Amino acid sequence: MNDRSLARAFSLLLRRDLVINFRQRSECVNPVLFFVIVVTLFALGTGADRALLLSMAPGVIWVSALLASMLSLESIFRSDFEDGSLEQLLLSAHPVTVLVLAKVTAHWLVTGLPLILVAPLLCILLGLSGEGLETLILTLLIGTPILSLVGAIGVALTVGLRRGGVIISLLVLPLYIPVLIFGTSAVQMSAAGFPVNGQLSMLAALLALALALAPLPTAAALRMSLS
Amino acid sequence: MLMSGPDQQQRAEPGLTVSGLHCSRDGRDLFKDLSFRLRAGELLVVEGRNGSGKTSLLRILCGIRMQESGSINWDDSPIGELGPLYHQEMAYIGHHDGIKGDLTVAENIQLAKALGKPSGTDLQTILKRLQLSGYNEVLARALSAGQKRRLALSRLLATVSRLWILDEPFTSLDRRGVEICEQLISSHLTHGGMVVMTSHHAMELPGVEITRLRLS
Amino acid sequence: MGSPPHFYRFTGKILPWLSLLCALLIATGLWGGLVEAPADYQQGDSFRIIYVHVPSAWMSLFVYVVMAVCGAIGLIWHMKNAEVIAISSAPIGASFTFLALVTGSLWGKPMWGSWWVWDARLTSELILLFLYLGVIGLYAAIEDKRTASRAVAILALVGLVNIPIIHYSVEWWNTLHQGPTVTKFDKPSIHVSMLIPLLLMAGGFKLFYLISVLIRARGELIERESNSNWVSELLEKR
Amino acid sequence: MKPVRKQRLYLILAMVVAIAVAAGFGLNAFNQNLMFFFAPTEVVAGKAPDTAVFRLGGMVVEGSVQRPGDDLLVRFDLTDFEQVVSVEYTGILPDLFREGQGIVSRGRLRTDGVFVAEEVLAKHDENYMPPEVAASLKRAPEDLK
Repeated sequence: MNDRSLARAFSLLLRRDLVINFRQRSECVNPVLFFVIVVTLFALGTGADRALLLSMAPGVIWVSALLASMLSLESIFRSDFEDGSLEQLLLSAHPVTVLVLAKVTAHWLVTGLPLILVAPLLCILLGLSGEGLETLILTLLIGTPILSLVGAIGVALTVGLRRGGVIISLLVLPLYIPVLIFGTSAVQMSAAGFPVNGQLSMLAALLALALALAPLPTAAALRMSLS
Repeated sequence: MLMSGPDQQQRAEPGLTVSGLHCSRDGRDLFKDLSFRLRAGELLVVEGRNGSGKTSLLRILCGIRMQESGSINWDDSPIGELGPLYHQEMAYIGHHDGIKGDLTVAENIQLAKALGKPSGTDLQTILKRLQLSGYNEVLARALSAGQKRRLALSRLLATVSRLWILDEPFTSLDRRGVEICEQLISSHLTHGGMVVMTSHHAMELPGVEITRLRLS
Repeated sequence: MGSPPHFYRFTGKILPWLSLLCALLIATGLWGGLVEAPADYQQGDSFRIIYVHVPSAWMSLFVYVVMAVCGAIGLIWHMKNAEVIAISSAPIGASFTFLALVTGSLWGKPMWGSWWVWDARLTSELILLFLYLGVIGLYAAIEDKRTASRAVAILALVGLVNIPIIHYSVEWWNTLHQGPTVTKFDKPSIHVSMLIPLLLMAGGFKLFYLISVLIRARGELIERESNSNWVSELLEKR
Repeated sequence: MKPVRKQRLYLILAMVVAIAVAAGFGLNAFNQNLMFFFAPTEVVAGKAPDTAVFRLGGMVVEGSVQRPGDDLLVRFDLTDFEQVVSVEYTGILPDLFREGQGIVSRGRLRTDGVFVAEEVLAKHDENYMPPEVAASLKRAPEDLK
């Protein structure tokens, strides 16, 4: 099994996952709808004080993105677990970590990317614009893949459970905290007109680290879940 | 279809060697001190009541499940160390078909090829042998249970694997389907392949010696 | 030590001695810390909460590392004792973390002027508590205990990245929390008369952890091995 | 080399590269301003926000604490031994607040450059010693290091 066939397996698995999501559609639409509704609820719940909304905007958008991403996590492995595709994945001729990476990439393209596309609209709703908006998009772009990568560990750990829904949030949310902290602080600082290289570097470091390391525990957890 | 002769002869003990296998579930022993060998051209049928650990044994042989103790060697190396090297020489059909309902028949087979070590057999030939010709573009979820099972069996033809591990392969197959499956198995064996399987179905494979392993 | 019955018998023998030693250490440590040690030049008597806060904060990290290492051993070599020690550590570690957070908060209110501040040290310690809770929750959620042990080990290993962050947070960032006192490489910045009771307490806490983890591990082991011969022999002897 | 071995090597290499990239970004991040609070030097240099709330940390300058009225208003100066920023605060101060003590305060800058604090937190150091020792150290401060 050479590297070409591994690259082929990666791209084919990625494409197949995208095709499946496209054929089901609700998988990618629901998280976005959830995201929009939660942000709207925050705006309604805190009243129409523009200054307050503006100061809360980074936090509200990031927390909503976090929750939306978490709710969609199960779809990475759940259906594969149920129809037996997951065991075939583990028994494939390729390293499981690479295949896991393909599945996580597909998940991010389907659930993370749409969030980033609608985020500008929500920013305008909350009164965030200019520098702050640009930084928010940038942080989401770096941050949401981390959510998918780290979240995959949580799903892999709980996919064998009949009711994994609540426990997965307990596992995954603490690990999301650093992303939330650096993401929101970058937006706040840049909205106040300051350089945010530090926060962005931190997020980038987290992303590189998650890319390198997260597939390992995910693969191990999948083996555990199937045993 | 199989690895050519000289390569195999260099190996001391080609095939699957299981020794002292012990498996327990929820503190109850399913089987203990299980040992057997499987060589080229041999068929092992695992028998036993429901819950006697047949599926567990097969999953241990795949390397999905962990045994309590004992070793499983493939060509003299433990399967845990071989990892993907073992998996590319092995095909597993479990209780679940492992096919995606939202992909077409052709897409499913293509994916199976990419995940394993692809065989030279082309799509049309595979479909013809499984009597699924004309179903290329049909979504797998529209197939009947028997057709889905046959699609799952396509994995055996789409990839090159010396060892087949089949858990109840005849489930939901009709008479014709069972015949197709039996043909697949006997042709695999005559080409020097190995098969471990469980079945409730009484097997009749002319010209094939069947080793039986009873779990109690 | 590798086999569960051995482990059970051996720990049964040493537990009373450990308990005695632990009680001795904590008693002298408390007496030294609360009575003997002088008041701090700045914080007066309020600093004495250090004798609970610092040992429990140390233990919160230590127990996590033990849990992750034992989990890894269980994951790789399938050693039952390691699996059992890993999971038995989780509730104890969570309690230490909780204690560190609560005593820190009680200390922070009079000294800093706030119960809670979102600085790097406090936040990362809170994440540690969440990680412990996640481990406990995950273990409870998975029915097969051996599988659950593997799951917990993976989670604990993932959470291990948090440990250096907690430890170095006060040096990496400008936090409200003060820097390390005793673990400095050159020399501890605490007066000897105050340091000795602190070390006694730290030793006492370590022993306390050892005792409670052994007791929990023995119980867990009996439960897991309830079908095996040595457990039924044990029951017959009673 | 066997293809599988080679593949494993590539994967490990990719991981090492990714971790190195992570370390690079991480180091870069630590060189930037990722702090819990700003120092007076940064405030004087205009690095702190003009309008937003931020935290200011520093040492209370000896002899700078004044209580102009009989209410809770306190004025004092904060320094990082390079620059000085004046702070105004109305409220109860923590026990540890005293001259020469490190504090962190949260608030915003007024147009005249005075920092109006909403909250004052005392930062105590990691040194613990009896009063007599502290007194003797004060007499001979060079012994401290």
